[in-house]
Amino acid sequence: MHITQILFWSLSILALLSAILVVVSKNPVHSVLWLILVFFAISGHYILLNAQFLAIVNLIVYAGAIMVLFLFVFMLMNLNADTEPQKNKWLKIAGVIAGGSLLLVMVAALKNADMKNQLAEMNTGSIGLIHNLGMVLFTDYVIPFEISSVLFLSAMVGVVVIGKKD
Amino acid sequence: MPINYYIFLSIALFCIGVAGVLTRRNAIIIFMCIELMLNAVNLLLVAFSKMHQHALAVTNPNAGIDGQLFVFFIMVVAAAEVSVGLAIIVMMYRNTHSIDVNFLNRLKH
Amino acid sequence: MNAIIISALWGIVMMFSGIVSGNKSTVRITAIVGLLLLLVVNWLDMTGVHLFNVDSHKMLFFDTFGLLGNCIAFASTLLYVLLSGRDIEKVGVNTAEFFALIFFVLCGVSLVTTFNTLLMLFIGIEIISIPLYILTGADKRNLKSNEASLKYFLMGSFSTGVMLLGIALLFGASQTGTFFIDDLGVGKAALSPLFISGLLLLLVSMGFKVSAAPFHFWTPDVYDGAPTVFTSFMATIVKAAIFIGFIRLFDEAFGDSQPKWQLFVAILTAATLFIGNLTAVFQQSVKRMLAYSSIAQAGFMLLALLSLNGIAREGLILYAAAYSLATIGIFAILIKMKDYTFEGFNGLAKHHPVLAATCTIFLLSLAGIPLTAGFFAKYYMLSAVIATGKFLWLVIFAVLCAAVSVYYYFRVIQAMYFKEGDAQTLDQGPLFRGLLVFVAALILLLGIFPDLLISKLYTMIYIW
Amino acid sequence: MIPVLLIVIPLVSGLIGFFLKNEKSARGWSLFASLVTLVISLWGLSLSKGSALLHADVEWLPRLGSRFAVGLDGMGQILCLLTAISFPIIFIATWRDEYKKAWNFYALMALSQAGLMGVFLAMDALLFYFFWELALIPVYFLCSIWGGEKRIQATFKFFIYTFVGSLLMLVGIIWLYSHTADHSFSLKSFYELRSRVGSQDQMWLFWLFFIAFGIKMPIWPFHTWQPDTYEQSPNATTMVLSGIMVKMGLFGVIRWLAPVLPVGTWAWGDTASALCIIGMIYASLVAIRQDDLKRLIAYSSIAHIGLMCLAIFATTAAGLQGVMIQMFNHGINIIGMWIVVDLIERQFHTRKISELGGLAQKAPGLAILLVIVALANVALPLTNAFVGEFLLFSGVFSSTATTYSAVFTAVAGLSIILSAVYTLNMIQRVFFGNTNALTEKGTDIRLNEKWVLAAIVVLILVVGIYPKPVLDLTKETVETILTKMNYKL
Amino acid sequence: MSNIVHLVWLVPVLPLAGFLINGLFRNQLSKSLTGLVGCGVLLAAFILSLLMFGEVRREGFEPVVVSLFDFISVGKLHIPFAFQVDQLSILFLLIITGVGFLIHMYSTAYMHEEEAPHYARYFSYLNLFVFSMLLLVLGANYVILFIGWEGVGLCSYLLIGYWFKNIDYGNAAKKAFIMNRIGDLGFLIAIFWMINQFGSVTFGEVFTKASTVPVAALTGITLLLFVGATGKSAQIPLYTWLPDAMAGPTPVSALIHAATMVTAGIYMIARSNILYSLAPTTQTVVAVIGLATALFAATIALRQNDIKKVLAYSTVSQLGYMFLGLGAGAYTGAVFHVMTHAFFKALLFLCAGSVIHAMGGEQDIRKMGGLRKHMTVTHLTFLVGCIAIAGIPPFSGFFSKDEILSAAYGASPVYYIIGVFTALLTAFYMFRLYATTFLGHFRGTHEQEHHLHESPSAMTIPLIVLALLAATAGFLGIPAIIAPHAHWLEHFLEPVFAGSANLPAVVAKRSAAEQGGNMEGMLMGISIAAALIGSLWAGLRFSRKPQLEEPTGFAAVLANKWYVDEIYNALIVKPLDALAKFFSGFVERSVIDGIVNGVGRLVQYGSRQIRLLQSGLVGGYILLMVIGILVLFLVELFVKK
Repeated sequence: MHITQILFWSLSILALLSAILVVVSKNPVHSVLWLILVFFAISGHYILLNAQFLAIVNLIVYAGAIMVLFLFVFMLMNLNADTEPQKNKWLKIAGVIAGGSLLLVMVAALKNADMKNQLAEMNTGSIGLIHNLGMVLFTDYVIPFEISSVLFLSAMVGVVVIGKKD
Repeated sequence: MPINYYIFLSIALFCIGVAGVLTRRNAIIIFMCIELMLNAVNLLLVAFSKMHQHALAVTNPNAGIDGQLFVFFIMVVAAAEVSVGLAIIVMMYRNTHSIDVNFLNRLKH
Repeated sequence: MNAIIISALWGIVMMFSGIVSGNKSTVRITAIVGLLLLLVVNWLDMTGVHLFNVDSHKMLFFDTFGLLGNCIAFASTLLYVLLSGRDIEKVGVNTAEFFALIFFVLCGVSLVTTFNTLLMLFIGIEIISIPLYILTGADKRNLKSNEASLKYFLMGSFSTGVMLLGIALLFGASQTGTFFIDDLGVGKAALSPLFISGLLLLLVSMGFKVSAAPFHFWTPDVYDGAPTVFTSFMATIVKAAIFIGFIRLFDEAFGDSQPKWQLFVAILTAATLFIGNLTAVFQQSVKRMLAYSSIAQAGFMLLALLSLNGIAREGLILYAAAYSLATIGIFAILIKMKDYTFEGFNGLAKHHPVLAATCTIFLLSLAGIPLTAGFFAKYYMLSAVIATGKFLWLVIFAVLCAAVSVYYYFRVIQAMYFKEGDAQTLDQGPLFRGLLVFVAALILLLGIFPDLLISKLYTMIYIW
Repeated sequence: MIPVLLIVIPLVSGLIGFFLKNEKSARGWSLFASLVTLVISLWGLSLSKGSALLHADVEWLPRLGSRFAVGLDGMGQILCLLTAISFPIIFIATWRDEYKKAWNFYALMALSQAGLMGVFLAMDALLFYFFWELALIPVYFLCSIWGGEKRIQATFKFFIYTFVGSLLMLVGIIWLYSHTADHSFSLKSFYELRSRVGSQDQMWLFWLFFIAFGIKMPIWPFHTWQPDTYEQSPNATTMVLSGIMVKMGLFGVIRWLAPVLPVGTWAWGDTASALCIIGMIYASLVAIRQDDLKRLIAYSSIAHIGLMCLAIFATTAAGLQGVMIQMFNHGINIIGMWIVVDLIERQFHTRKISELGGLAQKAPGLAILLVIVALANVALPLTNAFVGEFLLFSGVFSSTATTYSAVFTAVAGLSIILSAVYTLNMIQRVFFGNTNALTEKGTDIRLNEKWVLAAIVVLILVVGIYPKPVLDLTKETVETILTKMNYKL
Repeated sequence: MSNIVHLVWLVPVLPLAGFLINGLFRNQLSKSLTGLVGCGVLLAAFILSLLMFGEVRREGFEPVVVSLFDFISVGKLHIPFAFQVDQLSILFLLIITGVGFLIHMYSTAYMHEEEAPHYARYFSYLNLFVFSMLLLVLGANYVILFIGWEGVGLCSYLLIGYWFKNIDYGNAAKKAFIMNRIGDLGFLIAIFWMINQFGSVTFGEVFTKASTVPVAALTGITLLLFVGATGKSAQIPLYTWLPDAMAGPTPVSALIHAATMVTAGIYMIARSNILYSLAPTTQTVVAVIGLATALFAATIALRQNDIKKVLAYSTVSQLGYMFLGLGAGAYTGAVFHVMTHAFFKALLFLCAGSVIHAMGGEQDIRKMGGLRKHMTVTHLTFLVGCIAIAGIPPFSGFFSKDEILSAAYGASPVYYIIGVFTALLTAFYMFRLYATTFLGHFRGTHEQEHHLHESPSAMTIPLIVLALLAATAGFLGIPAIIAPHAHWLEHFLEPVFAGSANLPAVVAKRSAAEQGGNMEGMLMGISIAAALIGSLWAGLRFSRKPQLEEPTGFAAVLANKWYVDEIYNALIVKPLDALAKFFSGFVERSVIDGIVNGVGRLVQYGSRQIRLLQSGLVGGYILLMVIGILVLFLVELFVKK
């Protein structure tokens, strides 16, 4: 068993477990932390796939910025475990069943994809490197790049409109 | 690594996210679960990009790079969404002192 | 390209217009000017005059279908601002920002109507959605508004997730690892289960945006909870634009594999028509009834998606125009009503004959009675499906649903004309009434000579 | 030229009428306009069949292959004449009825006239559908605004009912259109369809159309909207509805169904005929039990329409000829009946037969005129209806389209007896016997009413004694329709 | 002089003019003027007919068809509005206009109490009736005949209901009209069948083509025609309206329900004699029905106490005789009996009228008696009438009835025996009537007796004229056995019935009858005997002790007309009414309309249920969305496309 495989499996299991814990843990702060763990696992996968840039960005943006934002909000509202009233359990069960069966169905739909031979090349290849990404981003992808500024702008305006007292 | 593994892994993550959305009532947790779903997708995209690169490396060195760039844009959008989303949740919290999605239930039928 | 850039820029202009002058009407005037400008530049685009020559690397593709969609979107926005501009000011203090957001939405609209890769579609839809979350919650003190925006946001981002998964799967399926919609389904790609799964997920998420059952649940609550002015905006311009994107996507990307997905669209259509019309019957508030009716109308527009042919494309443009005109008109009147329930309309004809008459025309158009644009809109949808030679059951079902729709549309007419009562309205100026009459006349004109709009389309669309 | 005028004059006069804001002038204006229309249609009659003035064909929707094509053939002539005659009669007869916001009332009446004219004149399927709806909308408003206390529900039921029908018809029209050789809605290309559309398709297409027309006529069991609507709507509108509007259904079958889908018509002929006959007997029996004059006449009308529809499916010259003339006669007669009802209601404020009686002593003039109209209603010889029903029945009897022609004739014939029963009952209980407290202070009718009724009576007798001109008018149409109907795949 | 025949259209037009004048100016005209117009037009018509008769009676006269205009012409079918003048129609013309004139004249006096407008209404109706009756007999094709046919029905409706304030009269009128309608339906269908068979309804064409069509069709057509006849001429099963029709003024009963209208059926069948002779089955049916009616009505007449009712039933019975004659092929005899019957029955009714007039509206014979002292003319003329109808030679009734009976014997002895028995009954009840009314002593109230008087001359003159006719008309048809070739009528009508007379079957039958020629004397004797027995027995018995007590047992059954009306009520009217009630009450409201409204309610109910999906909970919404996705995927996985 090759080292990368070991890493792959361990990371996958880590990701899944902590993802489940995100969902089940009573205390919201805990689930934030579990989520961060998920992000780390995923970043690990990125590194395995030799997509260093994304791995870093993932950590900075998600684990760093976004999750901190979440935590701030929690602090702001100082919510603790028992603030969330329990959803009636039938709906809970229904949710779990729905999610599970969704998984089942999609797996069923995708299992017979003839991709046995298709490999995701591990820890080689250069496309994940910031240099290539930058080249493409600022040539072919310049339009979406610029346009997404509009997105941010609108988000900003929106947050201002909503957030500011009047 | 066979691509199927990644596919199933990310679908599994995605579905966990979905289950979370369905089972929790805390708006922020729900939102986090959605983020989880997005990350699952990101992982899948990266995996696919690598798969394409592997397949087409000979003809085009940059094959599959679009996938990773897409992930980049998803992160961008996610960030924007988070800011707006949290703003909305905070606004609601201001008015109701609750972030229970079922707390506000005036609009129905 | 013109439209995208100008709308983005003008959004910024609007932001600053608020700071430059506190006077709200100047803000509104600026917006109107901007919209006129948009219309002009978009028209220039159509006639081949590009103010900015930017190489979009095939990420955007400007065909007449999309640009015409823009035209309709901008024109109806203009009408919308003219009719309900003052009411936007009433919503909150940040008028300028609201207008700015509207312009950003228009930017997103012009992306969605002209995208050529899934990336652009995704960004466009997000640019449309995020401001809408805000506008829905614009009435900050109003809990209904809060609730609506929260629901809208959560479900919207959920559907975004679904959409992204779909895109990812499509990317995986594609042979060359691309997001360009016209290379997606080529070769073996179309056979892969990844492809069809991705397609389904895209169908779901787009269906969510156009509120197709069973992904419509956000619509009634959001339309009901949002400030009425913005409901009007969402229900008309945005919906129509996304529909154009919807058609574009399925036509370009999945046109060849139509037999694979036609059945699903048929199911969605039937469900949408059924739920939309049936649920609208029992509503007590006109606003909520209109929300459901917009679902029902979406069901009719889905018929165009079902049968992707020339008739469908023309029809969709006509439908978008007819539907937007009528709905904007009705909402403009609804905003002026003190009481949104059906009883609130009792005896409107006696006190405000003009409002009642125009409202009647709008309703008739929505119901698809001849002599109104709505008739030809529906006519096109039906004939598009019939031309495919399949799904006749769906056509019959659709007309039966249309008959049901008459039930709830005419409840308003009955209230206005046949019931006794004194309908309370806010004051409306002669200009407002004049505009209403103008819109009504427009609807009638399209209803008698749809060729004015269509024959142009015809020539254009078949070049494309 | 003339067809256009026939549509435009009522249309414009109606639109103007909305702004006349004064009862008297509105009434006068609409009467004047309707008289002008009458003159025009008479002019049309005077022209020879080939005349270019009788047709108009203008570019309308080139993209859809639909043109504004209108024309006066024999059937169009007779029905337009009926429409043109009826409206002045109605206006004069109801001259003294009071309406709030009368100008709107008269304007809407004029609009409905325009719609009816259009239906009878349209030579293009889409145009036909347009006018079909256009005729419906004004009537809907007329009934719902000026009708009786249960007007809203009754009229709404009527509207939805007919709307469903017309939507089905629309589907049918579009389907046929998409199968025309030249993608056109014109009557001509529709008539060429009968060879292009397979018998299987014709089978189901038939019902799309027949339900629409059957609801309009109405044919049993689609009839339940009718009595309620007649009962609830203002008398003037009831006259339009029953006198002219029901003819739209028959007209539709003759022009747009039977010749276009001959095979389907042939195949379903017996079923449809059975429905018609059930309807005749059923309606006649129900009519016997009615106490409200309006409902009684409504049901009798159902019976008569059933007979006409039956004769269409007989596909015989006599039968069709009979339908043509009978459409005209039935219109005239039933309007006469309504006028009488209107007079009674205006005097005694009731339509209950049980509350009336002995009017013959108080209003001999009215009694005599009513008796004549009623006799026409039971198709007594030398009244117009006799000619019609004679032809209808002989057509049905000699039909080769069905194997049961004799049975049909015999069973349908029973309605002749039943019609005598309820009509005589009505006459006797309303006009004969002794007066009661209510009718004690009755007076005879005024001059204008007397003259209107007299005019109707004269029409009845003239057509009844010398029907030749009317028959000749529709001869050609009948032959052409018949040849198309007898087409076999 | 042949142009006079071409003026035939004047004959109906005159009464029509009278109708219009009296009808339109009923409020302006004075009574005397009205009467003058009313009678004048008829007199003119009568004279005209006489002139034409003079033309027609000449040897070798060919029927003249005067076509006025094209009534209906569709495709191959042409129905001209045409009149036909031949021996048969001229004969009826004379009867109608002649008797009609007398009765009009009588009416001027009889209806004198009415005030002017109603008086005018009465005469206008009467004229209208004569007009339609003339159409009926003059029509050159079945459609014109039918027009008259329904026309007379209408007039009888109007005249029976003349006193419209009285609901019962109205009901009687309605009954008459509807029963006629039933018959008319048969007639109509027969016409359609003819159109189908012959492609024409003109007498000439139909009769010439008759022998070419299959017998079955002919039988059908003739039977249907006969159904029409049973309605109009009050035969079983449609006779019940006639007795009720006595509600109308007595002259009306005399004119319509005795002399003219009710004989329309006989005219029609005589007119289409060829068709009938070609359809032996139908002939049998006609004969049997006629005979049955004759006997049946006679039995009822035995126990009636209303003077007009007795006459009414005797009319029904006599009509039965005529149909028997037609059925036996004795068309001449039937027509002959129509004529004589027209005279004596009109006479009897008018006498009855004058009696009622004198008794101040009293019609029950038990309250009369001994009137002979008070009203001589009436008494004598009535007696003449009775003798005539009883069939006692040499009065007219004897000859016509005897001719029918001998023909009946030719057809089948059974007919003859029953016929004679009926003749006996006829004589019996007529003389019962006569005796109870005129003989014995008066049984009415005192002031009635004081009020008794002979009627004015305007009424007595017609009586006398008719009496003379009734007494002498018989000599137009003296049987061959008495004086060969003296049968003027047979000779006169020969051309009309030539067609059927020369049919092989008929010829054979006649020759057979010739064999039994010697029988004829005996038959005549028997019938005379029967008549004498009946009349004398009744006369002697009831002149001494009239039948005043309420009938019991079988007599009660007779008095109640065999309860036929009740049976009809129970079998037809009630069920129909119940059915109508069921339809209008239940089916219409609950079933059909119920379904229509049910759909509406279903939609509303569905709406109320479906909107519950909109729970307002985001979780629920997303759950449903996920389920939607699941469904799509499942379809993708499991539905094979």
